[in-house]
Amino acid sequence: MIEIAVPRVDWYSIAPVVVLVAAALLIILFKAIARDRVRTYEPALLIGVLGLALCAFFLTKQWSVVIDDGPADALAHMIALDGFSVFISVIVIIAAILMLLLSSEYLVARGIESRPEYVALVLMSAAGMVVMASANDLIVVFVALEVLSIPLYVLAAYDRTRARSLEAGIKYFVLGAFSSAILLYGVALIYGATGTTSLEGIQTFLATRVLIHEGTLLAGMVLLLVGLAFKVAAVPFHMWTPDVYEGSPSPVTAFMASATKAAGFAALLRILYTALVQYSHDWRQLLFALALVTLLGGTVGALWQTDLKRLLAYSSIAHAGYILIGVQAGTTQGLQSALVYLFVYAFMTIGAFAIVVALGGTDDVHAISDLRAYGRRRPVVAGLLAFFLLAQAGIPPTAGFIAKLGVFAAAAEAQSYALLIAGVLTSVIGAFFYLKVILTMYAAEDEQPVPDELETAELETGTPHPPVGLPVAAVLCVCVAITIWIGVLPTIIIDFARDASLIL
Amino acid sequence: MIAAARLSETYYLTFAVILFGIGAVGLLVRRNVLVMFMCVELMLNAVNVTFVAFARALNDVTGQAIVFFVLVVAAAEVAVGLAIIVAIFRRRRNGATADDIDLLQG
Amino acid sequence: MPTTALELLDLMWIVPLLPLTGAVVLLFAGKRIGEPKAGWLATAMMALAFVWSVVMFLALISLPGEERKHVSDVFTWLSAGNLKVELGFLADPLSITWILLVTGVGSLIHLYAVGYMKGDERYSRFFAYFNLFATAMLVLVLSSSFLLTFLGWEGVGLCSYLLVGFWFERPRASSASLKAFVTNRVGDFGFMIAMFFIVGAIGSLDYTEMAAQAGGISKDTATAIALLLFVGCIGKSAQIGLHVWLPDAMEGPTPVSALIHAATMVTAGVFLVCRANPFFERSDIALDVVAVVGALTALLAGTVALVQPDIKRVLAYSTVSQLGYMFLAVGVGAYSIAVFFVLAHAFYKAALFLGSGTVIHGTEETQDVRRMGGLRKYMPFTAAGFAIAWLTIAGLPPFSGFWAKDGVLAAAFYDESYFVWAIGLAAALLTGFYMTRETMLVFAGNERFRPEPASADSAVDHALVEHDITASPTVDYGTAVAPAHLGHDPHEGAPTMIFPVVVLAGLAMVAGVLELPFHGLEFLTHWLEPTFGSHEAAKPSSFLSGFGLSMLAVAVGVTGIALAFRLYRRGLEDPRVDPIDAKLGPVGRLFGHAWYYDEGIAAAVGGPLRRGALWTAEVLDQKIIDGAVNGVARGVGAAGTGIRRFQTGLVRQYALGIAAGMAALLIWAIWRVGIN
Amino acid sequence: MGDYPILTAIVATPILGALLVLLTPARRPELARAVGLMMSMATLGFSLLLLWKFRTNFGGFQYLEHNRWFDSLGVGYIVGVDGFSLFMIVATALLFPIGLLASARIEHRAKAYVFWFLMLEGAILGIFLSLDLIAFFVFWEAMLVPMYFLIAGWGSANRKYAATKFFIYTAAGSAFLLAAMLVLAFLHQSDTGTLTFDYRVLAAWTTDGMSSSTEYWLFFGFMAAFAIKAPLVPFHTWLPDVHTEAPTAGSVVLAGVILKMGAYGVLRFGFELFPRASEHFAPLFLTLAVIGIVYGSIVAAMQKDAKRIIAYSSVAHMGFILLGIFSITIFGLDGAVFTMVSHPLTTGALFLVIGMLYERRHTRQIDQFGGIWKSAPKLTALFLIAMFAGIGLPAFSGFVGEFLALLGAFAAHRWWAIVATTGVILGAVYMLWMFQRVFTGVPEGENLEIADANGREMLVVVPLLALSLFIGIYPSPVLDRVEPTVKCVIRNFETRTTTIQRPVSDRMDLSGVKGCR
Amino acid sequence: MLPEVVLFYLFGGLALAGALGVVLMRNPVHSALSLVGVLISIAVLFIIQDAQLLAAVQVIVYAGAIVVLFLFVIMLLGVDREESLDDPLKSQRPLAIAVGVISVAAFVVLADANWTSGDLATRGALKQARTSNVEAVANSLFTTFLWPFQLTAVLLVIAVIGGVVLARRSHLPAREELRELEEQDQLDEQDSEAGKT
Repeated sequence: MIEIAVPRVDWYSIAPVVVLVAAALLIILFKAIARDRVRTYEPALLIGVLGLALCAFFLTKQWSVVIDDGPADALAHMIALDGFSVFISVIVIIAAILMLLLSSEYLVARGIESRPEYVALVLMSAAGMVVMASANDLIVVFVALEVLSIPLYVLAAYDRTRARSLEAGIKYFVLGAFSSAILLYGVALIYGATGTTSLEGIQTFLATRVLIHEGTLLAGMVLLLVGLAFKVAAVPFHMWTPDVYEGSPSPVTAFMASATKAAGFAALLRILYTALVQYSHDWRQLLFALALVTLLGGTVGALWQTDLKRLLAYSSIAHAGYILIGVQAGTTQGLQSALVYLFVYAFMTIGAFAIVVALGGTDDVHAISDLRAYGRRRPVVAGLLAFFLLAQAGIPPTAGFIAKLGVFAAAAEAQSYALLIAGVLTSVIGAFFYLKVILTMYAAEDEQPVPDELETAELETGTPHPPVGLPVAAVLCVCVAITIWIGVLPTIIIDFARDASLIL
Repeated sequence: MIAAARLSETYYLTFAVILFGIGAVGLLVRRNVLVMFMCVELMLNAVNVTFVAFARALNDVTGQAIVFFVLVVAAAEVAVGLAIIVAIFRRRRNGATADDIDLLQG
Repeated sequence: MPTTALELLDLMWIVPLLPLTGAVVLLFAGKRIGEPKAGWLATAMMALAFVWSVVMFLALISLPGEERKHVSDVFTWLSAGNLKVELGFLADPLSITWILLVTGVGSLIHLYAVGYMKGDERYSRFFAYFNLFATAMLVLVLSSSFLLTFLGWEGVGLCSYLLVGFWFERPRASSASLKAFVTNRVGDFGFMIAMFFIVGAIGSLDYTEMAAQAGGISKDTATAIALLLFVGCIGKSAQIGLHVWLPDAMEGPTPVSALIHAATMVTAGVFLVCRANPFFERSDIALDVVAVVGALTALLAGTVALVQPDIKRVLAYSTVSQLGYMFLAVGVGAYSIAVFFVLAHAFYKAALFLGSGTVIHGTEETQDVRRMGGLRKYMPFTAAGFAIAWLTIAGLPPFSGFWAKDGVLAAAFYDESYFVWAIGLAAALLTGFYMTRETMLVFAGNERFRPEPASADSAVDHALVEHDITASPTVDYGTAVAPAHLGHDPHEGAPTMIFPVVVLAGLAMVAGVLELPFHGLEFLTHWLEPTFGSHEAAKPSSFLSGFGLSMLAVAVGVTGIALAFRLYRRGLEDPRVDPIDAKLGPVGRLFGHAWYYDEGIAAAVGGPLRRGALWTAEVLDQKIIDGAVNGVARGVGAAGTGIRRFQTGLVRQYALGIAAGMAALLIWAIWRVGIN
Repeated sequence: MGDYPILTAIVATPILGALLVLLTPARRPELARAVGLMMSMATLGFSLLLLWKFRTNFGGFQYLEHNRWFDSLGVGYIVGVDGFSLFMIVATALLFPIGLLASARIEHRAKAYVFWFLMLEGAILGIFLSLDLIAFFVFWEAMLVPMYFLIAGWGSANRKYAATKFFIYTAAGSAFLLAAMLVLAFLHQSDTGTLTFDYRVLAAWTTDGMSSSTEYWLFFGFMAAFAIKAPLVPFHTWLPDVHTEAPTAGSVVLAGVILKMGAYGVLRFGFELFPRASEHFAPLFLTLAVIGIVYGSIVAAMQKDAKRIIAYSSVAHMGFILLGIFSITIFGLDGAVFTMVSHPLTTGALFLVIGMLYERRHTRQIDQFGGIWKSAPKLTALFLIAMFAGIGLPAFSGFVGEFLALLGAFAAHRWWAIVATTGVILGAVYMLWMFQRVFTGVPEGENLEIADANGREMLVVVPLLALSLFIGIYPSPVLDRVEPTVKCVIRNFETRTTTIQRPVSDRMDLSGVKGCR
Repeated sequence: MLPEVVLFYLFGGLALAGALGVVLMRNPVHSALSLVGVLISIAVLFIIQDAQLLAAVQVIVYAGAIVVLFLFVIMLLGVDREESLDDPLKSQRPLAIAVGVISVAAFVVLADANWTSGDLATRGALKQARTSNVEAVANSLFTTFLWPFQLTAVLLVIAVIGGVVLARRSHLPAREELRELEEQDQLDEQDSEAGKT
């Protein structure tokens, strides 16, 4: 007889994932059994948010366990349970909740079908990200990558009546599959080079041996980097980003920009800082180059964008560059700063996309020129957009500044002076395109007056623009509050990240 | 019968590299989305060969186990990918190639 | 009662405060005070200041000779590092002499202006400026340190600016005021650097410290200080090189010309050299330079004055020339003679200016001497005053001008500075000539101010001077003679205008008694001894040689007068033809154009300098420097466009990007393996 | 000294005011204006209180407040005031109520205007008070935003370009500043083990802790920001563009205090942190300062727009300030700081008058004007006085500063000072020439109709000119408070650099100065 | 049984030829059929390397399910039109081939015939004395790889949901934008037809 010694299942460690998947399945089941007349979307949303909340609850439990007992692994070393995983998971969960809030009216307004499944897919993807955050084995990394990506392919293409959405889906899918094949090949090569896929195993192996033939390992490392760099949208693996961000439904884009980036960086950080820590000298060189071109590419590419979402996409590329500065440092400060950055960026970008949602518009096309004179026409929306853009530009006293300060500090500490200079300079260039949007809203009134009919129509109807719904308003409030709060009193988040940087 | 001398894994691995390369290049040059998917499958298969070869060389189960996961992933990917294509084709009978999907650019 | 005297001297600050009060009151409430009262108020303030100055004089003179130097500090003005500058006043014979001059002559000219400015729309403001000027001038001379002197120095410059440009509607006036101020600033440049040197050398700007320490500094430093101070004097006293502003400054109202540009402000340079004499005394070079510059100025300005057609410009160049004499005097070490010259000059030149003002007033703003003639008939008092002043300036004994000029020339001669002496003598000839020419043309000869019905008057209007800093300066020579326009007879000025002229002329006549070159009669020299120390001008070796020299000077002056008299006794037959033009030919043109100095500067400033500045502003600044800034931005922007071109929207290409990135990283890996 | 956190009150009051303004109803702009004026007046009150209670004969920081901010990065909230910052605070607090009064005619989105204006005030005050590098940088960078909105929202025709240029150009400078700050702090950390951005701690360490070449690099990192902000030629081209487009009050503040931030930065950080580098590169910056004086004047003379002339004149004046600073003498520093106090008054007044002309004629082209003196004598008088105060006429504040700055420069570097002194001539040229073209002559056309200054406008300008006159005649109140700090700086140079040769006339015993670090 | 080397070259060659076929066949149906060839050849290579279980799964899942799915979609959508030979993106092909060749060469150079350097049998030996290879692999799936194994279940659920959601027939009309595009396409078609005639 075959004896299968099933490993002890540590339920605490997998509870967040289980909750999310269960909630997703519950939604599917509910949809399947509910009669046609029954409203399914609102309950699905409710289940989804509750599931996420429950997941958050378990995460707090995990946090206290980790803080008290230190990091641990679980399920045959496949799961790493440490502050890092909880931190990233928190970002993911918050992003998912905010994203669902953003979606709530958006889907209805756009007439997007299969709304309960949408919620389920978001939950599944979030589950994948949580798994990613705690993945302690390259196989889990790969599978988690797929679990988080495949729902996103679907979500990107979710607005099936819109060609742009479908296009975003197919592009994301083709390139995603391509890159995950590359990543997988990297896993294979590293497996060949070290004989294991376990991150700890690799670390131990590399720490105890001196490899004479490093070729396979290095090639594997390169391919892993390519695959993950694709996910975090680093140049030159970024080209999907503008198209997909622009085409996808705005809440999905917000989710991709915040949570997916966090998950991608989670994997990157964990692999580099544990498994390949012996090779930090090498990957720091690679990341140096990647960070440099990412900063430049993202910033420069954004300069002449005419669509707001596309602009935010390029800015998200640039932000990946900043985070890469932190990663590149290869120090605790670097890790910590990257975490803070991810956290802060999630709120800044979701806030910005919340504005995109609030702007309305029929076809999800958001030409910047349409924002003309919004400073007067929709002062609150314009003001908030300006706020988020300035935060992304890293202007104090917003959280964006604290985030950038962290990664720059990491670069300074690690003596990556060239990156430091590149970072500060690109943030200046970056300010240009953020300011361009703001100028359009605030300073363009005289040159081309807003057509009178439009103006009078706005005035007559009283509610010239679709009113901003309560959920979106709530999201905006949260994002503004957090962005200012961290900007003024960053201690809490920095301490949180410091505890989280005790990686397994 | 010639003695079944065990072939060095280098052969298989080199083969896999070439297969991977063909798949990758195919994805780059073909315009039919379905064929592009097939090229991804070629790449995944190359990876599978790699894993199996390493598994034999290392006498380790991991390599073979991973192939299972790859197979599942491949299946899932194909299902979703094809669904997207179907959705697109529902809308657009003509212009079947990847080059026609270029609303988003710049 | 020395204590009382000192206590009184502590109240020196009242002297400048009086006109300052007038200025402030008039500035804020001038309109309400109204036309004649404003003038009277200002005049009264000046008169009071004069009275107080006399009190100061008496207080000072009551002290024994060696103690006639009193500093009274009001408060610390500037205290930085080692440097401490008090806002303090120094009473010594030099400053008291000067305040007597300023307040005395100033009062008279104020009085004159009460009539002269009648009906001007900015009547009260004129007097406000006038009083302000007096304040600044008094501060200048009373100050106890270079820095405070500089304050007054700049203050008089400011008032000069305001007063020259008083009729700012006239482009010529506003240009002239600009020119005056800027040119003066060039001089101030020297003054400031001199102060820096002084601080470096003696660590203080106080005159007291200077007196104590100047002897101990190196000769080179002393030379530098002295020469740089002299640069300031060149600017303020319109010496050659920076003299260009003074003739143009005649665009201001005539009382201004009399007070500022003849009697007081322009002599501030002489005052400064006197005040800073310890530095000058340390440096022979500096003194030589001063003497030579003074002499050359005297000569060259005299040549220019020969042919000017404008009544005030003749006087202006004459002033420049006379100032040259004063510097000649200090340059040969004859400080008290210089002071004496300043006093005498103040009297007669003020009289001349005020007289000319009355003439202008009486002929409805005619300033072209070619359009005057025979005016003595219509304005006898003015003519008399003017004539006395004329004879004084020409150096006829026993008028003060004679004693002053003779003193200067004698000092130069016995200082063995024969070169400057000769130049001075030549200038005396010129002085005699041009002053006679002017007097004759204005007051004697035929009447040329009435319209000639027959000739179609070449009604050449005065071309407007461009509103342009680089516009050609106001050179009048060669301009068409002004059209005659006076339908009625010219009239004599009001009593308030006659009175000062007559008084000043009288003073000019008798001022010689202040300093007679006879032993025991050199009152001024004795009086000023505490300031200039035992230093004395070289003395004639014998009475005979001194007398001979004097006679020579008188002879030269008389020759000039005679020449001019012959030429202009009858006035001009044709107003368009000035006989001296024919006599001098091209040299006359050279003189008339003031040696083309003004025009040369204008051409340089308007031409290459302006083009250079324009190039700097428009090409260097905007195209090159700002262009580089914007070029960087544009370069980044172009990169942005380039990146967008890569983003074709085609998946395959994006995949190629990924693959290429992968290949690049793999190549790095090969390099990495290769180096190990 | 006093347990009352007056410095925090100074920073917080305008920010609080800005938030209060947000709460006022948009339909009642006069309410927003009243709140704004009140809060800025309150700030002025606090700053005057500070001025009153400020201890003279003490070179160090007073009213220090030291609070933790985020320790993990070694960042604290440290504020303190010394002779350098004191008058910058007062000048800032003075200019803002005046600016608000001068903006009374702004109807367009007045509430937002007041909001941004107060935010700007808060940020600027923060800059002058912060003693923590990061806190300083936070304010330094945060200052850009309100200024940006003020230009972009209420500027003239080309405001988009100007606002963007202002933001990007100056931010580019501060980018290097941030980088250098971080590197400095982490070098300190690797040397001593503590991570801190407290500039006093770092200043005590730098000379011993790092090689001179490192110090040079970091110094240039700091100077990049300060040179652009100051601005030194050739980094000045943003200034005229911004001045031309900014609203009047914006220009007043910009020329008045924002430019001073650059000079202040050099004094506070450049000198204290990097004495060796400052001393070593002083000739370079002296040269740039002299170029600034001469070049700024020449270019100013050729401008056709009145505001651009004043803008370039600011370049020249900042040249004097930097000349004084880099002379590294007591005189020079005294003069530089004094000019920093005086320049806001005079240039502020000039910009206000130009703004009034612009409100009346809607142009600033010089050739559009002429003969204003006749139609608006009071306005002209204001300009005239401001102009002479600005070109350094003795008895006005400008002279004292310029004189001392030049004196210091002369003591240390004779030829630089001599060339710089030509600025005195050139200053007269461009200002008087402009005055001639704008105000003299016979008014024609619209210039005939120009209304004279009204009571409010007099109220706005006269205090500035009166103050300029006051401290011009009686500068001791300023110099007495500035000089102890100056002496501390000089002593710092003497103790920490081996090469410095103090000029004789400037040499004095500095051991008695109290409060020096 | 033939020696390994022969089998390797035979099926390896077949697989490569098939792969080239996938890439080069102009008709997607032909490509799909070539893919089947590749998959089966690889299954054989698996068998050679003692991965019998995988070989079976390969044939069943890949050849049996995935390729069939491909063919099904091709038939369903009728997209079996042949691709034109020239690439509108002129530089794409040369660059792609260059990148491909460089990458492949890079791998080979990097490995330098020393691909494997890891420890042996870190997670259980493949060849054990008593148990079969199948057993070992299966055992590891339920023990060591339990977590990823469970996750694949989630993955499959996702695939099902995604597939259903996307491929489901929509009740909504296409939006303007799509119609425009379609019209555009039709116009293009007409143009090209006109060009042909």
